Amino acid sequence: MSEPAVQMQAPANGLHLIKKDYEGAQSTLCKGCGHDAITASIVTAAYEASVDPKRVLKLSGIGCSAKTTNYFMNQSFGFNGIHGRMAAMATGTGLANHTLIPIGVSGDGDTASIGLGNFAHMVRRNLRITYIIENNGVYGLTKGQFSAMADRGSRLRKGGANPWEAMDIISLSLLMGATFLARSFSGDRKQLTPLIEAAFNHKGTAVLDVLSPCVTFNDHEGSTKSLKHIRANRDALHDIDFIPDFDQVDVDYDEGKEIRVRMHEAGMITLHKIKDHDPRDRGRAIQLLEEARGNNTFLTGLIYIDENMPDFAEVEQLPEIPLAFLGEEELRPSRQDLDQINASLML
Amino acid sequence: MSEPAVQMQAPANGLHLIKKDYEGAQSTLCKGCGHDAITASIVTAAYEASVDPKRVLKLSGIGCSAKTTNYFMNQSFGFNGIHGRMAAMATGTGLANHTLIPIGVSGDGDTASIGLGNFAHMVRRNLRITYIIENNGVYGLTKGQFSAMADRGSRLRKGGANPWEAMDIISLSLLMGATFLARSFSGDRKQLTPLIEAAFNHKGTAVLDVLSPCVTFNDHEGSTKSLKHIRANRDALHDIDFIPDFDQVDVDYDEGKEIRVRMHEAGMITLHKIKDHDPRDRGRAIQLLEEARGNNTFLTGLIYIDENMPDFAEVEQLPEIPLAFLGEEELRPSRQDLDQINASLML
Amino acid sequence: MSDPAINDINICIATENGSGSASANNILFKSIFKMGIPCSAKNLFPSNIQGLPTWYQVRASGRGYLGRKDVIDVMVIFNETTAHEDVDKVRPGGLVIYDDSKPLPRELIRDSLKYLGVPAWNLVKDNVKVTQLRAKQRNIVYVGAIAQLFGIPLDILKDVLADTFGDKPAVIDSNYLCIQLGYDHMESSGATQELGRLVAVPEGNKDTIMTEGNTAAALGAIFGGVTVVAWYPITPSSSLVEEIIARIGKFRTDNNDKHRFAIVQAEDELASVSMVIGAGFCGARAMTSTSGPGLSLMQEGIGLAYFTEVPSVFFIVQRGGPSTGLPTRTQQADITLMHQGSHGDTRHLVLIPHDNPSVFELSWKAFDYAERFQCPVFVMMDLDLGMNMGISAPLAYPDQPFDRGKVLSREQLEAQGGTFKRYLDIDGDGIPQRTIPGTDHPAAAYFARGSGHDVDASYTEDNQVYKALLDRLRKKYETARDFVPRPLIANGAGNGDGVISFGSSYTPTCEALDRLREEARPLDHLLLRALPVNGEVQQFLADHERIFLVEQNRDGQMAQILRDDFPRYAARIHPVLIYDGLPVTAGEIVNLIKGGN
Amino acid sequence: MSDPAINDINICIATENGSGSASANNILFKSIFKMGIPCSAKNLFPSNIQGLPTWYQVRASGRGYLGRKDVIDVMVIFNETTAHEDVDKVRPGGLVIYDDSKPLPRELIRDSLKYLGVPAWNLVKDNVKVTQLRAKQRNIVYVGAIAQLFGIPLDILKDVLADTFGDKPAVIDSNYLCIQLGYDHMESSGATQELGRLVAVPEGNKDTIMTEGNTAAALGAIFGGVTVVAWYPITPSSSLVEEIIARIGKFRTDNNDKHRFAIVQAEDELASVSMVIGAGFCGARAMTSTSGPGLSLMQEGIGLAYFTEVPSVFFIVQRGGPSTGLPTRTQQADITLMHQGSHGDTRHLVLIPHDNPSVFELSWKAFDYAERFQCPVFVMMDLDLGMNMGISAPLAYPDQPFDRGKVLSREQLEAQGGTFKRYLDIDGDGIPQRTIPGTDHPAAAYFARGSGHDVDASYTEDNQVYKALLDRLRKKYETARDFVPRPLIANGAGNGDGVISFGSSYTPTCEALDRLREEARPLDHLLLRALPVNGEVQQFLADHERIFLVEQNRDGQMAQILRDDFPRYAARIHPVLIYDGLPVTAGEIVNLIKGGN
Ligand SMILES: Cc1ncc(C[n+]2csc(CCOP(=O)(O)OP(=O)(O)O)c2C)c(N)n1
Ligand SMILES: Cc1ncc(C[n+]2csc(CCOP(=O)(O)OP(=O)(O)O)c2C)c(N)n1
Ligand code: SF4
Ligand code: SF4
Ligand SMILES: [Mg+2]
Ligand SMILES: [Mg+2]
Repeated sequence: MSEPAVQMQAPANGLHLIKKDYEGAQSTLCKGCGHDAITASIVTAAYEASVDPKRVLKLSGIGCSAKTTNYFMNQSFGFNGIHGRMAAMATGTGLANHTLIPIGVSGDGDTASIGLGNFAHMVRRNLRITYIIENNGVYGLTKGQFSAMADRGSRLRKGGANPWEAMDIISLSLLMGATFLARSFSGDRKQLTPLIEAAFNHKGTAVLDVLSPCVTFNDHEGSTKSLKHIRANRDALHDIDFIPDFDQVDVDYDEGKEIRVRMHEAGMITLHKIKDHDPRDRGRAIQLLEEARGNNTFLTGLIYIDENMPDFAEVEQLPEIPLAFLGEEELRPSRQDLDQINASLML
Repeated sequence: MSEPAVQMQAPANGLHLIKKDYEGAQSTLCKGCGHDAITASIVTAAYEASVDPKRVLKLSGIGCSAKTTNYFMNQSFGFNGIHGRMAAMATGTGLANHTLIPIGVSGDGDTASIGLGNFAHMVRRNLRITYIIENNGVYGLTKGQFSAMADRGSRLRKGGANPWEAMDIISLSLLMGATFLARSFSGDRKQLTPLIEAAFNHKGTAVLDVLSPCVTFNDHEGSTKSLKHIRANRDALHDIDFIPDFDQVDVDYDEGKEIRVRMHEAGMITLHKIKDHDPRDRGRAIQLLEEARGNNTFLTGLIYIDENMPDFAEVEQLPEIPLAFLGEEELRPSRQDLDQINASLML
Repeated sequence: MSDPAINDINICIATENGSGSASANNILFKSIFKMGIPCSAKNLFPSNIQGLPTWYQVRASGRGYLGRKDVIDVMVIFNETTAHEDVDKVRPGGLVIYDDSKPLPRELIRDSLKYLGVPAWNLVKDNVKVTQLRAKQRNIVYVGAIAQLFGIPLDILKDVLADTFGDKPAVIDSNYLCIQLGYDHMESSGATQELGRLVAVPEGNKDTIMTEGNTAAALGAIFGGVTVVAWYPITPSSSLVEEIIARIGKFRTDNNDKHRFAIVQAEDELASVSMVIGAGFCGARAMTSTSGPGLSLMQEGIGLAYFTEVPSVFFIVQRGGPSTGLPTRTQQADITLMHQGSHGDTRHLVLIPHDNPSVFELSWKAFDYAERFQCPVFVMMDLDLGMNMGISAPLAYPDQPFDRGKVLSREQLEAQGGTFKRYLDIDGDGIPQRTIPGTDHPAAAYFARGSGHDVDASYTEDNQVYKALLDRLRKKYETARDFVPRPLIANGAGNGDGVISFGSSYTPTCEALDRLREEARPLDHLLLRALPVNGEVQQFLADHERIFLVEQNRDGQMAQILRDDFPRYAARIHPVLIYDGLPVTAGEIVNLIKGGN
Repeated sequence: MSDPAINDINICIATENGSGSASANNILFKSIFKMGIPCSAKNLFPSNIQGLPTWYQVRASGRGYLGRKDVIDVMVIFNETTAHEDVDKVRPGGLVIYDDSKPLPRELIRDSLKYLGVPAWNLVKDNVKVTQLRAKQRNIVYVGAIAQLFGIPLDILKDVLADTFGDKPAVIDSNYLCIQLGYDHMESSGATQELGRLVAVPEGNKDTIMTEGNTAAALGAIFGGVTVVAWYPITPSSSLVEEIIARIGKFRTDNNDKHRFAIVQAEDELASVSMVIGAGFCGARAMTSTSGPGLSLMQEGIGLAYFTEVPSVFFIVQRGGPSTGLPTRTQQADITLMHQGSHGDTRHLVLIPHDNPSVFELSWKAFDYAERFQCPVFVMMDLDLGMNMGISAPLAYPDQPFDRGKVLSREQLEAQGGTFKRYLDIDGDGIPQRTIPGTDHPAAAYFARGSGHDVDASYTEDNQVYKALLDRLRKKYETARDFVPRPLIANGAGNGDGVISFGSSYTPTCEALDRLREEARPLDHLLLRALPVNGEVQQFLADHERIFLVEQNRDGQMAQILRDDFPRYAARIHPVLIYDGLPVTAGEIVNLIKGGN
């Protein structure tokens, strides 16, 4: 549009939507909850990447984290299902309509405890989804028990230390064949937002393990998922930019300092190296994760990406028109077909 | 015993039991099923390691593989439960009585499909158990559908190729913190038997992924779990011996050629190197598994071991006498205790 | 037609599974079918792949009785392990056919039975060159023997072989050879029997199809427009989806090799129900298929589908419970778990077919009901119905177009002024309007949740809104009473006693009632075809002093539902319970009704 | 005692959760308790952690009525968001207490109500130094105001503070300061009310304890000898296990720091039920605790425990269903799923406590029943019973030693000649003998399985053996009828109508019946304490023309069970259904009984 924007009006994105159009209901989470910061990043990412809210499908299980989907993109369909089954439910939605943009938000308990099996199998199938784990190391909604992603030795506000090693959902997803793996921190919107934008544009499963402090039950001294501890133990791979529009991308870049990955749907992600790691290198990703495990640090950034693997819809050979929109003509065989079948069942 | 054994009598082990004492019911599996070969190795291992059948607890889920537990050690208790939940059930048995020797036998479907979540969490807890996966890449009992451990591109007898990458249960278990990881082949009793003997003597979760061809549904050309294919693509780390009795261990050994690991309960495992790998080296184990994945080979042998990690019973601070055998005196608080409680609930 | 010596015989073949007997049994069955004689087959197979006892009962019944017959007239004892009990199952005066390549063990001989040997093993040894084929081919020899004894023409057998192995002439030849060996042996040995003969019925079985319920259900789903199938294998439901897999591609593959369907083998039943819900929410016609253990695992998901009102279809092929129970035996013991499945107050629609045409019909209709009522719909089957061969009229082409229910398109949303409240009972029938993700209208979106919600789908903990929601859901169920398939009242409402049957009990119940009528005890008969039941059932209860309710479970699960629905008539309902896992026989029903006299 | 102006008041405090109101509410409640007045508290909290509306109702009742009261006499509106609806809930003539630091919005004023302001916010601002504490302390001010208005002595409040914060004198002081601020403000403002007064009852509440049902259950489990607890957190059952965790160590820790118990937070409910089964099979007293969604997930496991006969205890604290429903509201809508849970024919034992002493009693007994009958045993609770403070007589020490049932030791095995058949009905009561893994006897071992099995526990598909097994399991259930807790018949069997109540409905039902009696409508009352029910229930049904069955669910789940059990009396049963998620009030019951008149 060439007419000058009216002063005072909020800036619109490629779809002529303003940021407010990406907001949702008022959050009912605790003040300061990391999950709300993630919500803000999702809103910004969707706005900046010009995601069409009418094509978005918000999915979640149960938990404080699961409520997140209610707090962004009011204009989008949402389904807040049952504990641990969002991954499987998403798989069904992806079959019915693979042209939607599913955004799944889960908790560490929802994904790594009760939902582990279904999550792992969703990843194996490379279902197209942006799957965000709001990782606070505890079950927030049921008042602070350890989840499977609590770190060994981490302490509960009241009560003992966790004897079990934290499950590393990124390593696990890598093993399951995930094609987009990132770790970030709710408080680091600069890093998180472009990662979410990229995930929206990834054709396959994008797993984002986002550390998200539970200020009510797991933000105390002795917790390894406290704001303070996370800040102190983050280890970023790179600074990240997402450029939604290719035309804006300037052509020459410094290979030594930058890595660019063109996303399947649209846009490009630019990684300004801090550590030397090409996220397309699976072996090195494994090594870095293993190192971080040894050092008890949180490796953040885009850890792994594979833009070539066919996604679930492709493997299932789904047609252009979503299955959900096919009608009787496309689906019910003819009377002659049934006659033939009947004949074949006679002797 | 110093008296000479009577001629013709079967040789007895340390518990004065003969091999027959370790046998079970007549198998009803298909003739030639890999699972029956594994049964034979279990019988030999238990006999050779002088395992007391009265202390053995046989556990399984559902599948052809699950039936295996019925085919060895008739004198032992057994529980053939439901599909995919053996790991969790075993966890309960380990709490009630941690002095038993649990032998779990599962299938690739039972463990990696429906049972994945519970299996992974059992491994995390380092429950003491010998957990054998009879891995044939299919659901035998329901007539040959792919399991999550079928290899990508493997073909069904009738029907298409598997589009998903096989789940590597050993890598997954390693990630979950498993402390004894081995892969073997039903047809290689020389390798499998000592591994099982060692597993019996391991204080923690011992996962054995045993390739076990399904001769009825997955032994054809095009299957990567056929007898022929497995034989051709095995890649052994070492030759293995298990020595149940320390006194028999000769003291000097060649470090360059052998690795010895003393098992927690009894005995010692000796690895005669083929590849250069110390199974106590986690990093190298990861690397070797990743290589095998790249080469589509089956890495066999003792892949990883950690004899120092406390097992579940230890973490739970269980007393010497199993919980199951505690009586009213040990368990019911006194009348005075209740009086005190009542008083504390008054004002 | 009712000459007892003609076309009234029940032959049981005792063999081992995985031994090639299935193919021989099938040929025998098809041949009798091809003679035009009404017939049925009951396959009693083990939960195992190879080497365990299997029984196959072929019943020929000129009168058209197709339930399992109470008595066995002829027993083929080709399995040494069970031969002892097998001979004991034969009715006095019956016939035992055995392989006399070895002498018959003395202890198998009963005075009341007649024995005829056929040296099947020797015959194949001498005549079949390929050694590996011999064990398999031995089975086919008895088919020849029976054919000769009971009068199945050789050319019919030949036709059936051609039909079965059309593209493999070598197989046809070798099978036919073995049939002839058995046939000729019987003929030359001069053996006879007095049990009766099979006599071809001209035009018999014309326009009659022969199939299994799981196949009929698979076809029903395809014609019902299913697009998403999420499943996890389990006996006896696996073959239902496997038939869909085998058949759907033909109708739904585009030129560019795209599929107008998706079938996913899920990792477990928790996943399959969740996938169905996700797909149903997004507007696809979605289904799963399972048996008892899977149904148990799906309970939480079923509650979610109920409370969020997502169309979803569940084919439940029941087997012997509880727990793993008897996976290869039949039962109707998951009724409560279907009808009232999941925690909290729920009531679900259950469609209950009783033969292959009704399986087909109720299967395609299930998708219409699911969308019309926006809820889980169960198609209640069982192993007997699902996995045994049955003969019937052809499947009837759907007589109604797809009913998508109250789905609002963009245009309809626009037409109603762009307002939409997902959970508002707009028509007073308890059924709200629905939109589908991807609908390009700003008012289309809503946020579904399994927690308490108001008419806008927003979260609420308000006690009155919550109660109103529960009441509306109940109203929807009440609305369904008059929409689900009505019962079939086989006999008019007299003043004597009545019988209610459903599902696979229907066929043997009909036979039982014929027998009782012959004994001057006429009973009225109502076939229940769905839950919830409607006024016609109530009327039937009102019209009869005593109602025998035939169920294949121990606890009278259907009786519990009916007694609660109609407390006034609760005491009139007398459950007739048969639950040993075998297909019901008319004799069992007769005895229990008489016992309850 | 029955002077309406004395000790008969219902105060509702409307605040936000996570705002510190819980502590203030608690102090108010305890103070009334300490005055010796019978009282109860109902906490209506949201399914959320912080910032949403919460209501706390304290009822003082000289007559000892401890159910939720129908009308609210006093409302403290400390939550602006809900103030509007809150004032509407107050009965005509009632009192509204508000924070008049800001002027009261006009639209909150009703002619029928009296308003008293207390400038709580200003008071704490001026007097509490630590800024972060102010929001919290504001709540405590209303306690002081109420104390002054209704006559709670300051020294009692002081005692309660000391009791509550014993080890933190600073907290006591700051709280007391705020109480005094409220108290003094009311006093100096000369405010009065005519609703009535609280008057201390000498020796009142003597020997009375104050606790929550989940705590009583936790204690019951500990005294019942539980050793293995496998659980997965879920509201409203979490606090049950958390109380075990908090309390068990004291009694069960050895000198060398070993635990004579194990509590595992499982990864999901599929795991927790499986762990319980594994532990129960191995001889431990094992339990889990969950609510609706978890119960749904446990269905398959429950069937396994039933069919393999493994002792296992399930504490089910019910909440609003279906699906996620209302996690913080109360209901009794999982009855069918407990009683007939899992696929196949099952019938389970359900124990139904109705107050804290019976929760304690039935909780320890549950372990005895589980071992005696070798089966899953459900302790049916609900949020109202489990999470609300209740007062009662003290918990009574178990009057019976552990009943391990028919467990055979090595010696007993030897004594019976070394023979043992796991599933043989040796005593004709349907209950077989059992051995425990690790028993050092060659005959001890058996192989349990969820599939069909014979008396030796060996696999079988034999139809008769299978039927016999199902019949024996049913016999066991029939045996249990006369062993489970008998009903409590509160009033003798007259000839009028009767009422049956159970669980948390009992208390309000008693009050309702008192009221109806005062209206010259006496009704007999039976308290159901377990399923299966026995002859006494049948007799009660026989003795009354019409029986009102009070249930907290929509579909009359208990009615369905009783109607099926006693079809003769089915039509006599009139379900009185209250299911809006709030604790039942006497008035609701009265109205429904009158409506059904
Ligand atoms: C089947 C089932 N079991 C248990 C629960 C109770 N529950 C609700 S949320 C939750 C855990 C949530 O933890 P997490 O996923 O980490 O989310 P958070 O609240 O920490 O964001 C649990 C156990 C449930 N709703 N459903
Ligand atoms: C809940 C449930 N779902 C499905 C089944 C059916 N079922 C029995 S065994 C089996 C798969 C077994 O495969 P695997 O574990 O690989 O064992 P195998 O037979 O190959 O040895 C399935 C799906 C079941 N018994 N229970
Ligand atoms: S409890 Fe924790 S996770 Fe839940 S809303 Fe509060 S801070 Fe967030
Ligand atoms: S079907 Fe396969 S796995 Fe099962 S018994 Fe036969 S060969 Fe073994
Ligand atoms: Mg969490
Ligand atoms: Mg397998």
